[in-house]
Amino acid sequence: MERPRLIREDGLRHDGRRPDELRPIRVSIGVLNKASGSALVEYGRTKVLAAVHGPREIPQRHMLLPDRAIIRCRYHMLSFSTHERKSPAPSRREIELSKVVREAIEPVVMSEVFPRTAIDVFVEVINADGGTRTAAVTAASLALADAGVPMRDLVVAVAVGKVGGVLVLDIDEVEDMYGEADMPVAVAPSIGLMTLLQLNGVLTREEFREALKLALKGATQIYEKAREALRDRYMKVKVEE
Amino acid sequence: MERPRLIREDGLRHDGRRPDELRPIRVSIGVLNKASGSALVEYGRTKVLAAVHGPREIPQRHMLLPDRAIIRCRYHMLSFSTHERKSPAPSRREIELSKVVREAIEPVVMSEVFPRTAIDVFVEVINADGGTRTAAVTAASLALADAGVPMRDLVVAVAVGKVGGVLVLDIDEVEDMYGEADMPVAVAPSIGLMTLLQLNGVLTREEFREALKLALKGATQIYEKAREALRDRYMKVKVEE
Amino acid sequence: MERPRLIREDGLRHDGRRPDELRPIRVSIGVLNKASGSALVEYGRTKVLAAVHGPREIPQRHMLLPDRAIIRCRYHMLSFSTHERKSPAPSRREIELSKVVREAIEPVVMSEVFPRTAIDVFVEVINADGGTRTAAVTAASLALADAGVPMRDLVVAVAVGKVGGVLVLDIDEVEDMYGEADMPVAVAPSIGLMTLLQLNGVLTREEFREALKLALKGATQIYEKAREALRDRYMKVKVEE
Amino acid sequence: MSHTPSPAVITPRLKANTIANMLKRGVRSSGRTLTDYRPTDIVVGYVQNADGSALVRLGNTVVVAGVKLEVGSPYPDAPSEGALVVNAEFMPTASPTFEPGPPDENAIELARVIDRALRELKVVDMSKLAIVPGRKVWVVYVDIYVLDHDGNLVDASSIATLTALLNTTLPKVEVDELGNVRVDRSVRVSPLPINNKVVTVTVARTENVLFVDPDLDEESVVETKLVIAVSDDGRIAGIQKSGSGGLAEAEVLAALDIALKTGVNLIKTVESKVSEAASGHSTSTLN
Amino acid sequence: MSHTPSPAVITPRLKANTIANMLKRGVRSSGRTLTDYRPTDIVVGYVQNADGSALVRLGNTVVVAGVKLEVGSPYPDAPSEGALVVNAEFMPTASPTFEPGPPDENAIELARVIDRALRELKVVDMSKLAIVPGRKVWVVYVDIYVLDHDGNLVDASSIATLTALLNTTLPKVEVDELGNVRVDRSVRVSPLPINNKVVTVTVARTENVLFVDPDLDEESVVETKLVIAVSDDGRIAGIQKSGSGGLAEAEVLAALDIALKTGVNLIKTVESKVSEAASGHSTSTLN
Amino acid sequence: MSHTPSPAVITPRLKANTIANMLKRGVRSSGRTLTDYRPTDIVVGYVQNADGSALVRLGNTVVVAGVKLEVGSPYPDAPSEGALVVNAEFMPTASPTFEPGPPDENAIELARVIDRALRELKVVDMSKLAIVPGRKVWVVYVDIYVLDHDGNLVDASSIATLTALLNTTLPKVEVDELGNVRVDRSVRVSPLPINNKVVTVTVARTENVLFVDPDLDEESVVETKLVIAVSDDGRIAGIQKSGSGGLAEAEVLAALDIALKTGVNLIKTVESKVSEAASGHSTSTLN
Repeated sequence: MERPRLIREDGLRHDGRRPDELRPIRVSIGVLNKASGSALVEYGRTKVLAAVHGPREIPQRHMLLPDRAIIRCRYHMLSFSTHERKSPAPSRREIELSKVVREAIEPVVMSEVFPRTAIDVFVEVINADGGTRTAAVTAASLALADAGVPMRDLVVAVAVGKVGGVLVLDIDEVEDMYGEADMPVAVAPSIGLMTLLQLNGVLTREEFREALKLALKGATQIYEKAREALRDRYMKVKVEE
Repeated sequence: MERPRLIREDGLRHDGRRPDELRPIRVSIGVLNKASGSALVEYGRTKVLAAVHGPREIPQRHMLLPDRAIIRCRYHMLSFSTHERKSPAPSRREIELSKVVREAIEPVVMSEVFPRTAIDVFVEVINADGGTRTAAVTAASLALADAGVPMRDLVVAVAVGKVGGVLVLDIDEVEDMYGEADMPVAVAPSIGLMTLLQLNGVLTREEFREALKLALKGATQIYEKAREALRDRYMKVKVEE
Repeated sequence: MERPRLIREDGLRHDGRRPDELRPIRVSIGVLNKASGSALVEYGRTKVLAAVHGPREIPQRHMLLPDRAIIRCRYHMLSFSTHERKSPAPSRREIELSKVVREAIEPVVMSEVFPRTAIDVFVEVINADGGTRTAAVTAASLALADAGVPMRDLVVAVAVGKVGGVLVLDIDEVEDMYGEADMPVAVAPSIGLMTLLQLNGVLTREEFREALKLALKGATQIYEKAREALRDRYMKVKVEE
Repeated sequence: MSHTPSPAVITPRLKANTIANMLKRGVRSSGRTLTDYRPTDIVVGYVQNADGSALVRLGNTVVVAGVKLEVGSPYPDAPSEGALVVNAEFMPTASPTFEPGPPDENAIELARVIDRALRELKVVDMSKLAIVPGRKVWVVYVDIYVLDHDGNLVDASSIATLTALLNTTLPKVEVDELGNVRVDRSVRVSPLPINNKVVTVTVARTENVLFVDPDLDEESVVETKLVIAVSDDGRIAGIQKSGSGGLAEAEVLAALDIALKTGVNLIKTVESKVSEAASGHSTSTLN
Repeated sequence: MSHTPSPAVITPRLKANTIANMLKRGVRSSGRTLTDYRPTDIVVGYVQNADGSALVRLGNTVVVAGVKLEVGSPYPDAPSEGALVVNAEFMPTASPTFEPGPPDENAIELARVIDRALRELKVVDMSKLAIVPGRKVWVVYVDIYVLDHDGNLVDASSIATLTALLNTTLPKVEVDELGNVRVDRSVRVSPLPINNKVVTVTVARTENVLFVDPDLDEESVVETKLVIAVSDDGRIAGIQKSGSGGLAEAEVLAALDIALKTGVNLIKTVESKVSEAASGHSTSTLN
Repeated sequence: MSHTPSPAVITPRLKANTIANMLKRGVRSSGRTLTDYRPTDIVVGYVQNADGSALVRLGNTVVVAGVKLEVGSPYPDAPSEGALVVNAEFMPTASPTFEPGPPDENAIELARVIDRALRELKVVDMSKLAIVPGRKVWVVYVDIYVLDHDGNLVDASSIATLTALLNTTLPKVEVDELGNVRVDRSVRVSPLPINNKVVTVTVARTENVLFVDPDLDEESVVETKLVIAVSDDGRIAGIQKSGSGGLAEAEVLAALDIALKTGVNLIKTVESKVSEAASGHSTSTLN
């Protein structure tokens, strides 16, 4: 694949978005039957499913903590979710991202409510077009809410990139592959906490400040979408009852 | 290897057998010293050893059941048992056949007699010339009997194939490789139960009926051999005592 | 690499040593902070680190023994310690040598003093130039002493080789690769026990006798070095206190 | 080692007894008759990055299957034919009892049963999948993921697999003078060549009652299942008895009759969904 | 699966509380200020069989890094470039809590953070590592072993890695007419080509206090760390937030400022150690 | 990690004490003297699909060894030589204490001891195993399976290995113009070229008593064993001390003398069994 022109002459991006424009975001909550909670989150063509089991007891008792629940998390890609088929063995990238996603949701879970239990979060990337870890954080957070796990705030995430010298919001796979930097950020907006922050690429201090600002702006929009979806789900349930 | 002529002009098979004829069947019981029970079963050049340990306690207590013994079973091929050397790592085929063999013997074991124990069945394919899973079922069943595990019936097994358009009994490797269908069947004749049934290949409903009839006929002959071997073993022991 | 001349015309070895001459031996004790005991042992360019944790309780309680401590031992090579990069997966050689090193130190440890505990010995080969297993035994023994584990004697080890028809002491990698035989020996000199003895190569009975004599002579010299290092360490500690 | 499974704690014993008693009277808790199949909802082409895919809902069971075509080497004994690899994984999203990790014996058995049915019936025309005969061929990877488990995973998987294969298109390839192959997935040249069609139909046995398409609660009282692969022309393309029980000869023949009738209908459903999708009418998703 | 770690039992709770209370008052048990980095001791070329190596002591943390150059095949999309592989292992010698076995998520994260910083900043000039362009290239294996763990393993590892790379020399190669490559490690033809330099600086957060380079006792009270990769020209070459907490925006910016200042100095220390060693003055060892 | 093994519960302590006391008086429960070897029963060519094989019974210990010849690539440093790979597995059939799974340290040690003896004594003439020199050679896989464990697995395995190698024949090969090799196992062209012969003899030590060929009960009181590889011309072709004890110098020399005498005789037994089999007189089987 040849390097595409990432910023067009009219200042828009290769897919017609403005630099500070999100892809279409779709959120569905409670999509699975046998999980305690679940959510399907789509950022453009990126499609990520999260399911939560628990809080529950587990056979591996030595892992449990006396004063709070532990969170276990797996980030996993379906083999056909990527351009080249992904081998089924867990990659080092998946192992790292399982930790990164866990540490992004852990700060908002009120784990002290359920000591000696485990809350298991399984993230399945169904289709990958950039931003899978950020969609994963948003989906995981919604699946936890759907499971009734008490939380201090919702966490939502989005990546900012530097492509063709321009800082852009919610980069897709082409922008990630051919751009200069990728900075995923997760935020719990109401409590003002960043719970995921990575930078792959090189930025000056000033560029970083700008990028952070752009990420927080995008996150706020996703936060509204997520809360709306939760509200819809909650009201539907009320009506159905 | 070129495709051999599977059905000769005289209607006999490539090795001179009639369509409904078994290979020479040899059965030896109690061939190992340290196992609770063991049997060596040969269908022609196919040679399979089965050993039973137990009923016994095992360290993996979480597997055990309060109302009956569990059966654990491994079907395994020695590396030099096949034409091409078999890699030592368990193949998907071996994993499937471990389950298939276990589920073929499980219906006749009176596992309720030994709750909270495990009965372990190890099948080693020493030489493979077709029909290893059926010889394995027969050997496992005899090893269980030799171990004194109470059983509702013996299970014996044999495969029927469709080769050159003809249904034939107890197919060997050449017939399996170049034939159109392979249907292994395990039977507990006295209680009238089929405990293994697989079909690899395509048959019409009528062909299937015929194949099943042929399998049951072959199984009856093997059943007689097996019972005779047990009787011999038992009487020898009596005499030796 | 071409086969070098292992015994020069003047009767000395390729690196200038006499047949019965050790390489420079360096011993440092207590080099690590978080281990119960540690030692770094160098035989020429061969550099081996050993660390001991314990005696301690371990989660794998089923391994423990009611009347004494168990010893667990891993011999491991850093990937860049060898000429060709060593793959990180444990090799069959490392698995064998973990056992061989454990069985070389086990006879001198007074394991009955600490029943129901484990004493863990980790050997890391940092640079390999022949004699890593013998340096490992010496290092492990010193790390145990540094950890305060009561011992019947120190064990030290050295290899004798047959190169160019001559028996030589403390062979290095070139001599091992191009020589005719390699015989590592571990000795607890004060109690007169050989605790490791391997021969790779072919020797007559008489050659073997000679080789053994040479090994015991070399071991005695290493034993003195080791005891001296322990004395230094001990006295330094006294002074520091 | 294969071992006797622990009874899943999902269905309480009291409920299981009720289900078993109802089945003996020919009644199912869902209101289905013994030979009623659950409604199947099929989304053709669910995964954009797959070369073919399908999401299938069989009742509350959800399976996604995807096909990836990779350039590979042929087997020495079939130098001009493509290759087929079928894998299945039971995702931990599907059930609180599923652990993450490599496929267990149940997932492996499921994949191998579907693999054999595809292979024996020559569903994919392998002879048309050579790129450089003797050197480079298409390898057809079928990956099956169970996302939600409400029973009868094999049938749902086989339906998803057939749909995904019918949805698969071959990307454009260029072969340079050195024999190197370059794949351009953005251009699609033709559908995957298909000879025949197959699905499995599972018939379960509880005591002396046979019934089709068990749901998860029903599976808690099932000791034996027959998984029967059925071809579009009504032949038997594979059988797998599964579970720790046995069957009498008459039961096997009765199960076959149920399966043949049901299977041919299921294939028709798949075909109509695929042609709907081809003409642009597929819309549903996982929600 | 990643899971909430158990609190390490290394540091008793009472001591941890003391440490936390002191930090809140801007004081550290070691006497360091919040922005003081521990002394770093660097042995350049510690391992003779490596193509480049370094032993680094950061306080009582000890890390050895080594570089091995192997002949390999290039990636199809970069046929004239070398390749880089970074691995890290936490050795059981380093802590009673480390188990032998394949790298856990912490070791993998550490290796990947360093790998990305090297890659994004193009530290090694990959374009100069082709041997037979399109066929054979140098693969640069960086292996990092933590031997003693007294906190801040990432920074110690990144310092050891940079030093080892700067210490690396390319062996002589001969290519015969068939394209076979023979490596002669006894002859060294040139240093590994280096474009830029990078180290990481870790800033830890306890309640509302930020401090640099936590030791092991301090790590027992740390919930969140920012690992910041800093280039020799003072840019940010990577960030990784780690730990089960979060940070406010202002904290992130403050941490950056600490890191940029510290990182540039650390790189200068490495450079001077490497040139000392090149002129033959390095002597220290592990004892 | 290697760890101190738990004492096998197979032999009750009382019985073990009796055995130890008898041994101290030079008496063995089987009636053997300290230097008596158990009878060995050898079936040459036990496995039809192997290229060479043997079933060996040493007392009640049963081992089957098989040789498979596969076409492979030579090592770069020995381009015209074949390769040898020796594996051993302790099958769960052999003892209630053996678990299925990859070989443990005991099986690996056993395989490596036999491998080294074969290699150091150049038992197989590797220089005659090139098919296309520099490109294709025979790889000789020796696989050893312990089927029944009544002590002294190494010696039984070494006897089975030597017999299987002497029973091995090379299949016909055809090399086409492209250098591809086709093997026709139905035609046998020559025996595997053998230079020398070797078996191991195990001498065990209990307190101050040395005795040969321990059975399983005797092994329960053995702390140290010397496994001594003996060549057909009476030289020592390898030694491995095994077990958690030690030996004095004089004991080692005494053990050697026992082994050299016994080993040469064992090799003669193998040779006569192999020539019997070649002339068609071998009949026994596993029953």
